[in-house]
Amino acid sequence: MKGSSIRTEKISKRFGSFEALHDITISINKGEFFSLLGPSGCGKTTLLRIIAGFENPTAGELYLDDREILALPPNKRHINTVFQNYALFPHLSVFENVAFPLRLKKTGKRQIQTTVEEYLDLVKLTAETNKLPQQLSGGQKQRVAIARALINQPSVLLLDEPLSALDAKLRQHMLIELDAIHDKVGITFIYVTHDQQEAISVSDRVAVFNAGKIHQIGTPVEIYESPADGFVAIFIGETNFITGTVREMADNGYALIDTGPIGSLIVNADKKVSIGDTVKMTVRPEKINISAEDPQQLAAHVNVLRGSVEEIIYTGFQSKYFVNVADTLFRVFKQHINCRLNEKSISWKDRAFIWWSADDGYMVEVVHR
Amino acid sequence: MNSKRGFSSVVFTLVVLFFYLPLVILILFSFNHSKTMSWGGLSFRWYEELFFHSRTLWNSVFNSVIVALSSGLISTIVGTLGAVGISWYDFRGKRMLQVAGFLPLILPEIIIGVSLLIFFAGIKLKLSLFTVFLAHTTFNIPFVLLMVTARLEEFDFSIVEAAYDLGAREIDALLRIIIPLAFPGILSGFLIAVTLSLEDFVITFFVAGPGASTLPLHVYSMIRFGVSPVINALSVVIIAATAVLALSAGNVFKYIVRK
Amino acid sequence: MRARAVFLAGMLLLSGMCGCQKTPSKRLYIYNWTYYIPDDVVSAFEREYHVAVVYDMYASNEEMFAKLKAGGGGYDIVFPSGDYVSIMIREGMLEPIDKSKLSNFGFLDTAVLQKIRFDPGCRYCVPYMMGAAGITVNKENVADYERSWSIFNRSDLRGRLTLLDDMREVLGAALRTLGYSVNTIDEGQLRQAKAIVMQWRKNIVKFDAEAFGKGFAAGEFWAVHCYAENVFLELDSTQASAADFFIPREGGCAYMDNMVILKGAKNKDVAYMFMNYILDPSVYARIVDYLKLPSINTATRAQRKVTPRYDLTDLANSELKEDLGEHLERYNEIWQEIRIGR
Amino acid sequence: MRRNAGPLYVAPLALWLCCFFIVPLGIIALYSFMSKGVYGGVVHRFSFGGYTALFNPLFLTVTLTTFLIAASSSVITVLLALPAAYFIARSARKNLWLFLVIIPFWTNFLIRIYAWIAILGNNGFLNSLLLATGITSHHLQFLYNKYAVLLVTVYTYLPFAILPLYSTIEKFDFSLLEAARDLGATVSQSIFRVLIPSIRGGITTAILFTFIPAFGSYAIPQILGGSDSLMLGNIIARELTVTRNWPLASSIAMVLTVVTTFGVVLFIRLNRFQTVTTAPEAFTAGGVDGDEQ
Repeated sequence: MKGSSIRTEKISKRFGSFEALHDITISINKGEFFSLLGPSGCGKTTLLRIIAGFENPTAGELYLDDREILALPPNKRHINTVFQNYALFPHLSVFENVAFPLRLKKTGKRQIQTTVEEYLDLVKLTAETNKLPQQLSGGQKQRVAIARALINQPSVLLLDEPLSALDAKLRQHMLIELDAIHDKVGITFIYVTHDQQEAISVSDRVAVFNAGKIHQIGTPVEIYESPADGFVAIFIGETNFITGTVREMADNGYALIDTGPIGSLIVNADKKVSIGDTVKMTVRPEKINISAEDPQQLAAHVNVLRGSVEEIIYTGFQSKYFVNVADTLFRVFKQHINCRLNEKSISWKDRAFIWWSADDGYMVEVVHR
Repeated sequence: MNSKRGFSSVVFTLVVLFFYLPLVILILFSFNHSKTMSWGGLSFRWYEELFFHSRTLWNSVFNSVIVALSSGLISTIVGTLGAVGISWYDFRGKRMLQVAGFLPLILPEIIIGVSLLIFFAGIKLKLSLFTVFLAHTTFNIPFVLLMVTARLEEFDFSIVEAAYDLGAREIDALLRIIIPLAFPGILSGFLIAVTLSLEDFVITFFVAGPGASTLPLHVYSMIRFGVSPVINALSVVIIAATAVLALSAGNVFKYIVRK
Repeated sequence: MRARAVFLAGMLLLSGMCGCQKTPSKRLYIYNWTYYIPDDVVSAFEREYHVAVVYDMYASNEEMFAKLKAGGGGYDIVFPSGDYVSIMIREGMLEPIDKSKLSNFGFLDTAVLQKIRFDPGCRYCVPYMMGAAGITVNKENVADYERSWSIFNRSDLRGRLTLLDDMREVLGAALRTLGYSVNTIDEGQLRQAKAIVMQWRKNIVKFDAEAFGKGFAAGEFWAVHCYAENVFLELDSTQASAADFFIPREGGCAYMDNMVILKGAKNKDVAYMFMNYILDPSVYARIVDYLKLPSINTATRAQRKVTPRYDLTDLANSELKEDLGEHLERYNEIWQEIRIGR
Repeated sequence: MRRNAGPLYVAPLALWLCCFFIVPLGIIALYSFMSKGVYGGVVHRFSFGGYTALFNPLFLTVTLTTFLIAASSSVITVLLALPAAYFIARSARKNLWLFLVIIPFWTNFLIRIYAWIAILGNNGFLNSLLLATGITSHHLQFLYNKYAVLLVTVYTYLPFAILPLYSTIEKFDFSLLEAARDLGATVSQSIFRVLIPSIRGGITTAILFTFIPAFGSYAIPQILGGSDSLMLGNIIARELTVTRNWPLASSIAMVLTVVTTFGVVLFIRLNRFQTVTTAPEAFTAGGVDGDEQ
């Protein structure tokens, strides 16, 4: 592994009375593709700037391979950054932009030539060598920024919302390439984004931020499938929330919740609860089934509800149903798969049944009695 | 829309005539043999006098050029560095500095002239070409500041951060990134400074010392006491020089406009 | 890039062109009234003594004094009128004159020297010229006129008259019209004088101590309160023959302008050389012939070729200005009121 | 962490401005409260003399004249500059026209004043023209009055009004005028209700660029003015260089400084108020609510 590990220890940052970061402790492994995910203004960029050396934290420590580096200026840390707006030098050609760090180090001419070519090749930009930044497309600028940040062979690469200026299609494409580059150079990537799709599709691990605090650190699967709290659940994709009181604890880790008009629901008791606690549970829309007829022959621990379809939105690869069950709106996503031929189609205002397995529901917040 | 274009083109034509009429008259009279403004036949005598018998005039041109170049240079350096600091950094008293840097632009220049004269008298600094240089640099700095700030504002500070990030020291960032980036602003600031300095009369009038007459001061004394229409010939030479410079420097101008 | 190179090359060429003049090692800084010494006299002095003369000009004693007081030092020789000589002596601005270095001092008319009350015995000054301001009239436009200050009362000449922008000269003219002394400090007399000037002010275009000559030459002004030489130097021969200069019969302020060496002057030796050169009868003759002014140099009177526009005898009714000390402030106030028109 | 290089960058600027701008202004402020010496200059004795003298009707008259000349010349200048700038901005050959406007102003300011003497003078171009065509039978006097001062002030500051107006008009989206016409506005309505409000900033700048220098004018009234066009600048210069009443010169300068600064601040405030009230609500919260994207 060429990369280094990064560890933050209780980093806090205040701007006047505003607390941008609160006691952030993260440990990022060597070579890891690590994402900082959160809405704008949550502090993730501030943390990145602290790691890069552009800001000083109010408190806390920062370790690069177990070495405290807060005192080092940005040019002395083996960390480079890909800026959100690329920050290409507009007066320098693509070649000179990439060669810039080498020129500072007074590297020999021949050496510069070969190294720059190598990195331009890595980002597939050999054809644009002599162009100026303003002659490039967004994606190409992005590649220059990456090549330039990599040419110093940093042990950590910071990427600050690198794809936010690109259109959706290009973003997908660049994401795949970023992943490929990460695999090729093998250093640690710290990736800041507000887009949960981006974060979960490329990262080894993700830290979800909000309002200067970390809500959850985990693999993409962990944060999607078992969000630590309501914020994470709702930030990582759409979801349904149902609140109720624990009525009884079932055997083998399930709980029965009384939700008032909706009725009793059974849910995976992944948090420690006892009878009488108020619980907020969540279930993702794509995990809910829907049909016009009462589903028969269901396995154990399945919740079945009955409601009326208020709205159907057709999005091509799936349809979104909004089902009203006792004045609570459920979102249900359904793929169009025509393998159940005899299934009756559902239309607007129809009565419908929705059901899901208790294992697909998670408790996100618990208020103990 | 059409009638508006018609009206505006008429006004514009009149404005251009208004601008050029005095210059045309000067050119005409510079070839007038007579000393007064009545026509006395074609003659080049005033040009002869200008080029061969006007030592003090050329001396003042020399003074003007020296002051313009030196104050242009110093104000460009001070103003550029200041603009970098003001646009991209935060520090105590920044607001105050911004105001102080802007104020000389809006104050009537006679105030600057008067205050500097009293100041120089107060610190017992003898008036000379040096005091003219100090005064010119003072009123030039805000213009350079303005031009360079405007240019820098087109860029994000992240460009400089990127330079630091890639291993640049402060001086590398300044020489390799900031100055090349701001160059169009710096150049136009310098050109404006030189032009203003060559042009200035009021402030120079107050702070010039013995033998420190600049071209505008000399022209002023020619208007007041001049015994010959050499001034006409001088005007034509200046107009011609300006036109030649302007045309040959067309690229520079375009470069500035484009920036 | 190319254009910028052209621009810079032009600049360099220009500075090179001016910079290559060879300058002699000795310098002399002179601050003098406008056109008070012909250029060729100065350049002859420069050639003869290998000196570079830096020559600046002023239009009034006040302007000169203010410039010196504001730090415009660095001059060696200045040409103040008598009243300013005494002010400058009092302010300690002058260097005593060592007459042993002025072999030509003896040519000065003793009758004139005796009139000097601002610096009896000429301890600090070397008299240069004596004369008075008067009126130049354009005879083509003004057919008949009295040789009197009353010409400024003529409303038919309204807009064609100028008075000097010099309070002592203008108030002096008014005071002499009333038969008072030009150095009066009597409030009543000054009020009467002010009333007269306010009357004149209605008819004049402006108070002008600078451009009246040019304006007269252009036909702009038909009768100007002036120093004769300033006007006539602007005129060509036909115009000059149509112009008439006179000192009004009532008299006015006479002046005695003097050469003085400023305290701390760096080029005293050259300054003495220059003053002595000016006092040389043949040189002085060239000056008074050029200016057409009366000579105060006895030896010159025989040598000069041009008759002056007026003689010292014409100054019989005129008085030399004296320093008024703190009473000058009253003149300033009155002058301010006149200038703004109240 | 990089240390803040800001103070380092601005140190020369701050030092220079402090030495040659702030301190001199401070000295003027100080002197305006002292008394005049017998032969001029200043003696260090506190006095309101400089200011009480200002309330003398004499100065009020001059201040009024100065204000009237400056205000009317800036109004005329802007009225001329608006259509001219509009023409340039709408023309296909902008650079040529701009160049044409700028070039005369690269010749010396005093020479341009002098040129006007050549035109307006007694034997000047205008008089010769009028006499030759028989419109008048004798020389008319155009110089040495406030109209001459006004004319040359307009001449001098016109480009300073055209350039800022040009740059704002050039940025104006002219389809807005069509939109206004489409919504039923007449040509003049669309210009006065859409174009003019949108280029307010340029108009403000143009007015400031002409009014301020005109208000502090010295050379133009000195050379072309008569006894009806004495301006504050001339009084200051006179008090400074002839009467040597430094406290008075200082107090006039202070008044000029305060009035100008106040005027500019007021103007900018008014203008900023306008831009704030018309600014769109730019702020929108991030989509955290899980609704359709």
